[in-house]
Amino acid sequence: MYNTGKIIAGLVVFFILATLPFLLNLGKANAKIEPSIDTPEINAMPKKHCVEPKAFMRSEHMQLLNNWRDQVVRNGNRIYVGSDGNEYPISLQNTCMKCHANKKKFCDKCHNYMAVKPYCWGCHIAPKENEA
Amino acid sequence: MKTVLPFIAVVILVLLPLFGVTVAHQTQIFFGVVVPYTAVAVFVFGFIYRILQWGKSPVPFCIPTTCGQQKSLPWIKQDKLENPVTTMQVVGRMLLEVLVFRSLFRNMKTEMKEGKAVYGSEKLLWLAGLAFHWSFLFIFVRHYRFFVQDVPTAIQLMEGMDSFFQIGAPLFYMTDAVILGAVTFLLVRRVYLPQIRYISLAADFFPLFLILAIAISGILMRYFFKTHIVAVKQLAIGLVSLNPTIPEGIGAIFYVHLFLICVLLMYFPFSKLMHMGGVFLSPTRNMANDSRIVRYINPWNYPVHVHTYEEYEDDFREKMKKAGLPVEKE
Amino acid sequence: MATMDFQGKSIEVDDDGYLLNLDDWSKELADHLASLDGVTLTPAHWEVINFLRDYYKQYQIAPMIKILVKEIGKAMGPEKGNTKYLYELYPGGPAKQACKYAGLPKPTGCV
Amino acid sequence: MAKLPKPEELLQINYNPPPTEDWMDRPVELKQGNFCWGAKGKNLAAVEFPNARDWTPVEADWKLPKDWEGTVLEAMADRLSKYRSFKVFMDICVRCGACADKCHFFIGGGDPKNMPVLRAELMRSVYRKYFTTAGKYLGKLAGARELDLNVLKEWWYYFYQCTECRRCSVFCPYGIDTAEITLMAREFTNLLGLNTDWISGPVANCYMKGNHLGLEPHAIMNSIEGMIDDIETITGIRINPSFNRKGAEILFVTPSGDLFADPGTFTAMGYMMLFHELGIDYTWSTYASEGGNFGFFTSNEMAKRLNAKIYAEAKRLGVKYIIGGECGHMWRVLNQYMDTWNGPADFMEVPKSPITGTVFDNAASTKMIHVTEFTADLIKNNKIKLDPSRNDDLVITYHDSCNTARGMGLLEEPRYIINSVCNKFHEMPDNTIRERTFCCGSGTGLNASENMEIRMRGGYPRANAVKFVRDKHGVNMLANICAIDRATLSASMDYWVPGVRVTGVHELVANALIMTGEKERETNLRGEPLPGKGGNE
Repeated sequence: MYNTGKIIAGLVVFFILATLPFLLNLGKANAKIEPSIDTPEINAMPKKHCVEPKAFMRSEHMQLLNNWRDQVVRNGNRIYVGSDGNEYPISLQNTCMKCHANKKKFCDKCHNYMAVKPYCWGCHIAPKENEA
Repeated sequence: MKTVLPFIAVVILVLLPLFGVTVAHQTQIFFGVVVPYTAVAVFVFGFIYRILQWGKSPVPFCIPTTCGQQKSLPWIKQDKLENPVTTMQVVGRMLLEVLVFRSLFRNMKTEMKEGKAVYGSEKLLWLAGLAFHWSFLFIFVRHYRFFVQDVPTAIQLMEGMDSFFQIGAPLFYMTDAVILGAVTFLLVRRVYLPQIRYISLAADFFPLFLILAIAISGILMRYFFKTHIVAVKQLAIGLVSLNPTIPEGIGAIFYVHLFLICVLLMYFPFSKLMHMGGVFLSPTRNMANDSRIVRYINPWNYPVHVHTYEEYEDDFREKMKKAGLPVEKE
Repeated sequence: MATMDFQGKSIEVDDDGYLLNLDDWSKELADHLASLDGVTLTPAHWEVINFLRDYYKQYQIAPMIKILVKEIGKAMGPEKGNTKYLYELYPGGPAKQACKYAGLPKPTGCV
Repeated sequence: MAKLPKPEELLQINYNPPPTEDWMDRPVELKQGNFCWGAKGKNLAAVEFPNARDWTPVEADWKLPKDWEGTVLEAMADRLSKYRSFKVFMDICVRCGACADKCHFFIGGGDPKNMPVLRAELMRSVYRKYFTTAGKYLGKLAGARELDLNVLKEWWYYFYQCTECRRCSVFCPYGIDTAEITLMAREFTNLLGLNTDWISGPVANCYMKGNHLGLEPHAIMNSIEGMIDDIETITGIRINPSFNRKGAEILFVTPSGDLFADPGTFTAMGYMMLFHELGIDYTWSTYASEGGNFGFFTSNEMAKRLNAKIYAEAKRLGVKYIIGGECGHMWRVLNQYMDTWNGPADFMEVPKSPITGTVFDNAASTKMIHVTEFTADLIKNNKIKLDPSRNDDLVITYHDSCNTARGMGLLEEPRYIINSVCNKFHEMPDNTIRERTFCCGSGTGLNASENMEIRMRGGYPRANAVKFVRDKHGVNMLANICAIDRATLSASMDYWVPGVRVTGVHELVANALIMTGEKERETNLRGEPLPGKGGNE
């Protein structure tokens, strides 16, 4: 016997599972994701720069932060020397978030998009933002 | 030969996109759009085609391999999962088979010791097989975060589980280590064990090398040669919403990873990897042992030439009468 | 198929040396077949061979040892009606060896 | 005939194939003692088989028909379209190797082509060449090869070295059953007249005379009369079974080995004594006088042709249902094929025990039950009187037949009976019984005498397990429910485990059975003094 019904049913399930990403995105536009650097602190900078170049920060910031934590917590070292030779205090709240005071429009933008949940805010207090 | 050639093939498959996107930027369209669409189409329709091809052949007889007590007298306990008679019991048996590799769990090792055969426990193949398939599935599902804009909680939970130990940044996935370990074991086993090496074909090494290369490229990308991950998701979403774009800033390593996956997808329907679909069609596992309870129908059953009783009696009538046997015709 | 030359005639035998055609058999051929195994047929051997041929004529099959033992015992007396006696006569097994000399096909036993 | 080496010589086994060899480069070598003689032309002609002629496997010329390759490939395409099992099993093997050391021939011989996976690859390689694109173009690299005379000889040699026991299929993660592939290989070889004498002879016999042994009606009567005499000597009771009797309630069908070869005959005596004691209304048939089916070792069509007799005779005699005797492959066929081939058996009724009233719903459609199902039900309902101490000289172990274990699941019924009729029973190790049972080594028509080496090799794993319980518990009797087992395990026990004998379950039942009006028994069915009767304690 052929089990036609069961095979067709199985194939329908397979088809749905295999093309699920397409089905889930039917008719949805590809959202543009651009973290905002529009904060008073950054706007006030004569030459906009972070502790490291933008491309490096984009892909390596998690490692840098991880490293910073270890430096402070384990080694008591509170100074970071950037690749440009400048010294920066190692501090999430006083260095990073001083400029990037807009967590929702900066950090969360990509993190939410990528479904990444950094555990920074498990210990640190998230900045109180004035504007939503 | 059967080991080296597949290895060389995979190396070439790695180099193709690597040089492609590095040397000529325009090939990104090819590797990022054309190949993925082709691969998905080949995979989905190839898979369906193969299943339909198998389905075209009927199952003429009810031939389950029974691995436990049959259903007979009411006071004898039937082994419902190993010798099913109802559809639900068959489903149970199949679930055990597909989800936990029940049959492979029975595996054991035969050795000659002190002049006699002894059977030792051998669960490594089962364990490695299970680890490989489950981590592959886990990793596959985890990748859905690239394909849906609002990632469902379930996927996030899975990811949380996978990176439960919160080692390093980005968080280390356990399944990455498991799949590398399992595939390596399966590969080493094929090279090292004489029996397995003897039976192996190039077609057994190729998928292992390919999957290993996929896993390694993925791991390199996540932990070492990082790429612009948001752009990657933009590309992915573009593909699945049928509105492909090639965002800036995606490294060659991504195209290597993607291309190898595409090759795997295209290779899948035409290879032994179809065991994924085939296991559901295996008559020794997916049938109920009920052929004495309900008549099983063979669609091509045809009349055959038999030696009838009448012919038999004609041959032996005198001898039968002499021996006192009743006959139809005197 | 193998053949065997005997008295200027070519006789068809199977792979184990059993005659393919019962009609090719003769007493001389039996003696010859036995001599190939280094056996000289005595009247005691012939009792068994004759019984086998009679049984085969009637039933188209060689008897099982149990029947052979019983029938030989009936015909020749109880002291000969045992397996031991038959094996002494035919060390290669009464079924196999005696059937060969009797020109019967190789016995099948259980199938 | 090749001389059979001593057991110690046979056990010089290396399970590791040559490290650098490619199996396709190893030419087939037909080793004496490992194959059966070729089929005789007259037996093939008797069942209208093609290319009927006498041939000799060791000769270079196999007298094959013209374009035999075309014949095989055409048949292959045909079977691929008819058997999903064949098609799927050609495609999905991943060569994980779980089956490799599960085959009794590999365990007892070490020939790498007896690893089930490789046996199947012998066929798959040809399949790939002619039925897959990769195989067509990549050839050997894709594991493909052309069908030529060497390949055909290899097929013949190794597929007549597979007993279709299905043990590999138990361990395969996809349930790939080498038996399905062997069945096909045998279909193909039979299209070229390449069967063995030991299979085609019984097939021709069964077709023309009703049973494998070629017992003509009066020979059956003669044989059974001998048994009846023996029963009378032992019990003082004269029983009177009937043959070809119309209107009987039950038709009884057993393998013909039980009618004509020790120790099967003792099992047959056992059935008759039990049925007599119960007074049930049953008949034997001389036309359907074979439960086994050597056609199943030939081709699907031949199997169906031989099997057709059972229902035809049940219909002619007007019986209500059928009881089948102790046999292995017979029950694979009865359980999984008979109703499909030759049913529906709607002229009969659902089997109902005339003694206990138990209705056998599990045979609602085939109308055929196994005699151990019938007897286990009797014992459970206390319908027969038993004295197990009569079997006290026996220390028993039980061998599951491949087919009743893996093609049916008849595991507890015989054990229940044995434990009811005997006091001393010990199981063999778990890895060697029930669904993991080892073949006797001589199934599927391999029980000839010219292939003793391969039979003993194949029988080794079973014997090895018997030896374990013989040494541990003093086991001296191997019980089973298969006619081929009874014949071939006797030989394999003599070779590997001297001192252990072989019995059918119903011989044990009849020894323990207290019959109404019997005299005090002095001997068992074999004519040996009962325990306590001959001072042989």
